[in-house]
This record gives sequence, structure tokens and C-alpha cells, in this order.
Amino acid sequence: MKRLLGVALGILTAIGGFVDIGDLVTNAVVGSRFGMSLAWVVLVGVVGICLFANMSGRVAAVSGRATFEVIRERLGPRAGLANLGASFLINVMTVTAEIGGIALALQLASGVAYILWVPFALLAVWLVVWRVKFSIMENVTGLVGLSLVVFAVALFLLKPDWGALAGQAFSPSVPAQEGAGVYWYYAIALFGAAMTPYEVFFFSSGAVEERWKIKDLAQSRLNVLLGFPLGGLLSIAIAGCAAVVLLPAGISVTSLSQVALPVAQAGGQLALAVLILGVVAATFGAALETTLSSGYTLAQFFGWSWGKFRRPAQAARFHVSMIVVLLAGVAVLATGVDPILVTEYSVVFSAIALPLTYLPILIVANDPQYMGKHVNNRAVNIAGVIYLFVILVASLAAIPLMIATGAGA
Amino acid sequence: MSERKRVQPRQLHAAPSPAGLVLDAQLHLLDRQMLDVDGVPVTTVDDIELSGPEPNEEIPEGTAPPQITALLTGPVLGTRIFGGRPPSSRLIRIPWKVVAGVDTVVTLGVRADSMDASWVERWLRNHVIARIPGGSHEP
Amino acid sequence: MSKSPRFRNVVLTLLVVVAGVLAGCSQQPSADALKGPAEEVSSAVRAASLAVDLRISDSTTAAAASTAADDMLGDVESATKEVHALSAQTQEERTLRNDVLAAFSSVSRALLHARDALSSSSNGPSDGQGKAQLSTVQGELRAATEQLDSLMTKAGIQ
Amino acid sequence: MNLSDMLGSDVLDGAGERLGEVSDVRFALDAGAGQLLSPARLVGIVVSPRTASSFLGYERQEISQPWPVAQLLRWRHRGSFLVLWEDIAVMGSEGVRLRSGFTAYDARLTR
Repeated sequence: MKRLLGVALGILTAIGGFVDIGDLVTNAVVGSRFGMSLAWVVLVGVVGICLFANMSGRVAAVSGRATFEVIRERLGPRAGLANLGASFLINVMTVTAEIGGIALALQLASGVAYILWVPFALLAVWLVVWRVKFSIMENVTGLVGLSLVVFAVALFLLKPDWGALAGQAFSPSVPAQEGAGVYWYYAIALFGAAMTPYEVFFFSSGAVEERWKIKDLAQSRLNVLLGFPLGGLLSIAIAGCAAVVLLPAGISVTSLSQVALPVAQAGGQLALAVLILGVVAATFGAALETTLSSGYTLAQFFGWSWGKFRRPAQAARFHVSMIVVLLAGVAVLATGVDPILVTEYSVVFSAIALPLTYLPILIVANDPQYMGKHVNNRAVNIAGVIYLFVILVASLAAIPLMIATGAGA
Repeated sequence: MSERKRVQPRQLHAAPSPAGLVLDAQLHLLDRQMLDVDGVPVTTVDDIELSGPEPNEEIPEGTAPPQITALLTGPVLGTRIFGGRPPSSRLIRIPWKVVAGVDTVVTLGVRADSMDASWVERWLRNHVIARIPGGSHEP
Repeated sequence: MSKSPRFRNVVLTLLVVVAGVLAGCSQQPSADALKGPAEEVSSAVRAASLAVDLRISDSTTAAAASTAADDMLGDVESATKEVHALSAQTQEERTLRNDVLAAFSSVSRALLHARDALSSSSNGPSDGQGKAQLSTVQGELRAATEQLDSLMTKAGIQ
Repeated sequence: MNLSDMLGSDVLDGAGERLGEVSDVRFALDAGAGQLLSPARLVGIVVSPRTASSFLGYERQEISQPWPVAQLLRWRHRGSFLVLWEDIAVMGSEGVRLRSGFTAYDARLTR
């Protein structure tokens, strides 16, 4: 019974932890402009993140090495540093976006300008990073974040024409009022939002934090293989709500307050309250994950002592670097830049940095010195190489498409 | 580099296999994590110091092979990436005799706090982290 | 003496080239250049309209609805700035730009009223006076939407 | 000498013809008593005819997954060989010069 509870808890946490401000905003924007015609990208992204999160978790559990240690060791200092620079920049952008997301959600709840909520959000995130146990942090934010299921409920309450939605999803085409370039630009953004590299850094470091052993692998596989796809369904429901209410009304999403409109229309103030709770939890959880990830990547590259299982004094450089990252994120927000804009750029830059992260994982997962008999099997390798190719194409196409479409305008 | 003419040895002999552990430096040592005796990460292997040979000097036949004297860390990482060479006074050396094992990590037989390689960690601990309330509590 | 006219020609040519490049940089308010900002404002006013509807039917809170109106106001401001940056060459272009700016400013005014009405509607729609105020604001938003829509149709911005 | 001074330097044979670049340096630990490791002595250098980046050591191990990454990297390092310490004449800024009549050994690692 207790074991079953543990399994359920893990899966629920994975669902609630899947969606972050990037998924939320990108899916709503895409839904309001392209309907369901990009839903397939979410599917592709979810399969990819399952594949590589699982792989990095297995490497961490079997060898005790987290992803960025592996990246440094295999790519060497030069390519490793290039990767660190890119990943760290994206992490800081994502931290900025998530803290902005917390503040925007609190504005939605209170009507008080988001910028006034930013210091509060910063302090709360730091306190949790500083003091709260890893497992408690993960489970609480994951479970509360599960209230984003309200998007799926709202979609049902809206009584959409399911046939039309499915038609858009299963025979995707570029809508008449949008160009093909913009369509593919948002395809890459959605892909980047689903496969953000920080999730892999966090997942593998989390495996070390929670001292996974080989026997825990079955549980983690279940969490990933059930939790992430269900989280992906939530993402599609976000796009669905936008596609049903906002697209026909001629509204294209530029702010979080617009994302809430369909939910309020479907479920009234109660649904709205649940939505705000879910958004706060999801962005808060993701702010924690990205802050920790920036500490993990730095510490693992330079070989510092890291981890929340240690006292802060035993991982001084790790904690100092996270404080610096949080302050940098807040400094960016203090310039008055729109957090939604930061989010949109962060997911595209994520897509660009993906190959550097996923290639070393794939290679080490095949190295018997690390993995013993737990090396990748053939099916996983074939899928991994196919994904690496897709990731590479997306990464190379991202910048030209960004310039050609004026970042999707 | 590839424009220059290259010759290729005609045949490869089977290599003599030494009795003990064989390590290829780049493959098995460089850029690996070092853990202290308690399993606390210390730093990474940024470079390796050898006992010889003297650069640019003819090696007499029968000279005993050089040995690894120390693992190096610190500013040497920057010079491996960007070129050049740090002054030897700035190198942080971890003598080979404190190395206890080499696997996917390099384990040391001493405590991190006793080593030069962790002075930044100690400085930040004493001057920043220890001054924030809760810094030395169990999480 | 013979050198000077040639020199002048060279300078003139250069000036023309530079002017051409500059003109290329600061776009003219053609239907194409106005399309982006106009669509942005059209989306914003519709979103605010939806928020007011939801508030009238008590589906959303005063805080969430007024936040939406406030966000939309920001969108309209940035679109207005974008149009201001376009430099009109011909009389026709100048008229079009001014019409668009006029439409934007009536949207902007309606949004301001909407935001104020929404944030003061915290007593709930049971409050008759608040409800009346919201319907007035809704009418204003609709009128601004129509003004913008007809202008967009006229100018061939779809 | 430091290891990074050797890695990537040119390798010439006794007559001054270029053979390739140092892609790795091999050490051996002779089993010794005691809790700590025995000294690591230099066995030889791995010479790659094409590239100095010892990318992942695919040329020396029996790892063939994932296709085609492993195959590509091994192909890039084809022709790598090991030269023992006894056959090295000079190591320095100009690169590594081997003694004439050196022996090229199979660079594969046996585990």
C-alpha cells in the first residue's frame, strides 16, 4: 500500500512538475493563433523528454554522476565551457521568466502590479532553496501544480466541437492568416518548451540528491513514462482552451491574463482561483528547479561540492552561485522587460542549446565503464539517434527562422 | 596541418599488456571529478603534472619512464581552454600520493578541507554562507 | 571649374543613396506596415471586451479582469509607438496613419475606462450601479472595435 | 612537463616525417602494496593520424553504440597507434620525435 502511494505520488508530482511558464505561455500563444495544428509538436517533445530524462536518470542512478559532470568529462573543457555558457544563460533567462510568472499570477489574484510581487517571489524561492528538504520541495510544488488540470476540465466544460479540434490536430496545416515560417518558428518554440535542457540537469541531479539506486529505476521510469505524457496532455489542453475561445474571437495571446480568460469563461471564479493556484505552484516549482539547475551545472562543471542534501556551509560555492543567479534574474525584471517576452525567447534558445546537452548523455549511456550492464538497449539507441537528428535540425533552424519571422510577430 | 605529408606505419603489433591498471590520461583522468575521503567533491582534474622528460632534450635510451607527480587544478583550466600557461606558483597541485583510486571519479585519501584546492570554498563558507542564518543547519 | 559640378554630382548621388537607405529603414505607413500593430490592437480590444463580459456574468474576479484590461492597455501603447515611428511620405499615407492613430486612441480611451470600471467593481455585479457602468464601458469597447474594424477593411488590412 | 603540453603536439618519426598528433598518453599502475595507489608510469603515447581530439576513445574500446556516432568517431580516428616510451627520442615544443625504427602497436585497450 505504501509502495503504491509512493508510485502515485511520483506520477502526480511528475504531471504537476511538467508544466512551467514556458509551456503555459507557448501553448496558449500557439492555441490562440494556430488552433490545435501544432499539437503534434507537443507529442514529439514529450516522447523526447521521456527518452532523455529517463536516460540521464539511469546514468545518475547507476554511476552516481549527474549530467553536467558527464558533459565536462566527455566534451572536454572547451566544448564543455561553450555548453556551460549557453545552458547557464538559458537557465538565468528561465529563472527570470519563472519568477516573473509567479509575480504575474499573483497580480492576477490581487490586482496589485506584478513588479511589486517580484521581491516577494525572489525571497520565497531563495528561502526554499536555502532551507527546505529536496523531497518536500518536489512533492509540494508538484502536487499543488496538479491544479492546472483545471485547463482540461475547462476544455470539457466549454463543450467544443471535438471533431473539429481533432481534425486540426491530426491533419495539421498552416492557418491561412499565418505564414509557414511563423508556423515552424512556433513549432521549434513548443519543442524547446517541452524539452528544456534544465529538466534533464535537474532530473539527473535530483537522482543524485535523492540517492537513487538501480532498484529505484523502475519507479523513476514509471514516473517519467506516465507523468510526463500526462503533463503533455495538460499542455495540449492549454492550447485547446485558447483554440476554442480565443482563436474564434480574434484574440492572440500576449499576456498571462489572457490565458486565464477561457478558464474563467468555462468554470467561473472557482476555476479561476484553482488556475491561479496552479500557475503559482507550477512557476514556483519551476523557479526552484531552474535556480537549482544553474547551481548544479556550474558546480558539476568545475567540480564543486553541491546538493541540497548537504548543509549550505558544505556547498558554499553552489549556494553563492544560486543567490547570484536569483539576483541577476530579478535585476533583469527590474528593467521592466515583459516576463512573457523573456519566456518566449528562453524556449527558443533552449531549442538551440539542446544538441550539446543530449549528445553526451547518449554517449555515456552506452559506456560500460559508467553503466556496467545497464547500457542502452538497441531500441533506446535508435530512438536517441533519431531524436538527436531532430534536435539538431531544430537547433540549426531556430536562429534563421527567428530572424526571418521577427521572432514570430 | 593536414596539408603536410604524413607517413603511416606499415603494420601494427599487438601491444604488450602491463600487469596493473592501464589508464589513458585523456580518456580516464582528465576532466574527471575528484572526491575526497568522505565523498565530498573537491574539484576536477584540469591537468596532470609529470616527472619528466625535460622539454626539447634528447632522451637517452634506457631512461626510466616519467611518472605522474600531481593532478593540477585551478587557473590551468583557463589555459587549457584559451591557451598559454599559468605561472607555476598559481597552480594548485594534488600530489599523486594522496590519490586513492581511479574510476569514473578520482578518489582522494584525504579530507577536502585540508587541501589548497578548496580555499575558495572555505573562504565563501566563512565569509558569506556562515553569516546567513541557517547556513550550517541540516537541510 | 570643371571638377566642381562633377563633385556636386557625386555628393548628390551619395545623398540620394543615403536618403534611400534611410527611407528604407523608417518604413512608410503602408497597409503592410500597419498590419502588425492594427492586429495587435484589434486582439487587445477584443480580449478586454471578453473580460468585461465575464465580469458582468460574474465569471471572473475584479482583480483578474482589471489586470487583463491593464495588460491590453500596454499592448495598445506599444502598437501606438510602433505606428508613430512610421514616417508618412504622401498625403494619402499621412491620412491613413492619422486615421489608424485615431482609432487606436479611442480603443485606448475605452480600455482606460474599462480598467477603471473593472477595478472598482469589486462589490460584485449585484451592485446595480457597477453593472450599469460595466455595460456602458462594454458599449464603448464595442464602438472602438467597430471603428478599428471598418478602418482595417477600408485600408485593406486583413 | 604537463600533460596538456604533450596532447595535440605533432609526432615525427626518426627521419622527421610527420606521423600525426598525440591524441592521448597511456599510463600503467603497477600493482603495489598500500592503501593508496602505486605510482603511475608513462607507458607510451597514442598517435592519431588525423585529429588530436581524443574524442571519447571510441577508437580504442569495443563500444559500437550508438550507431552511427560511434562509427563516425572511430572512422575519424582510424589508423591510431601506440608508441612506447622506449621509442620516444625527444618531447618538446616542436612536438614529439620518435627513434628511428620505432614500433607501432595496436592502440586498443583491453579490459
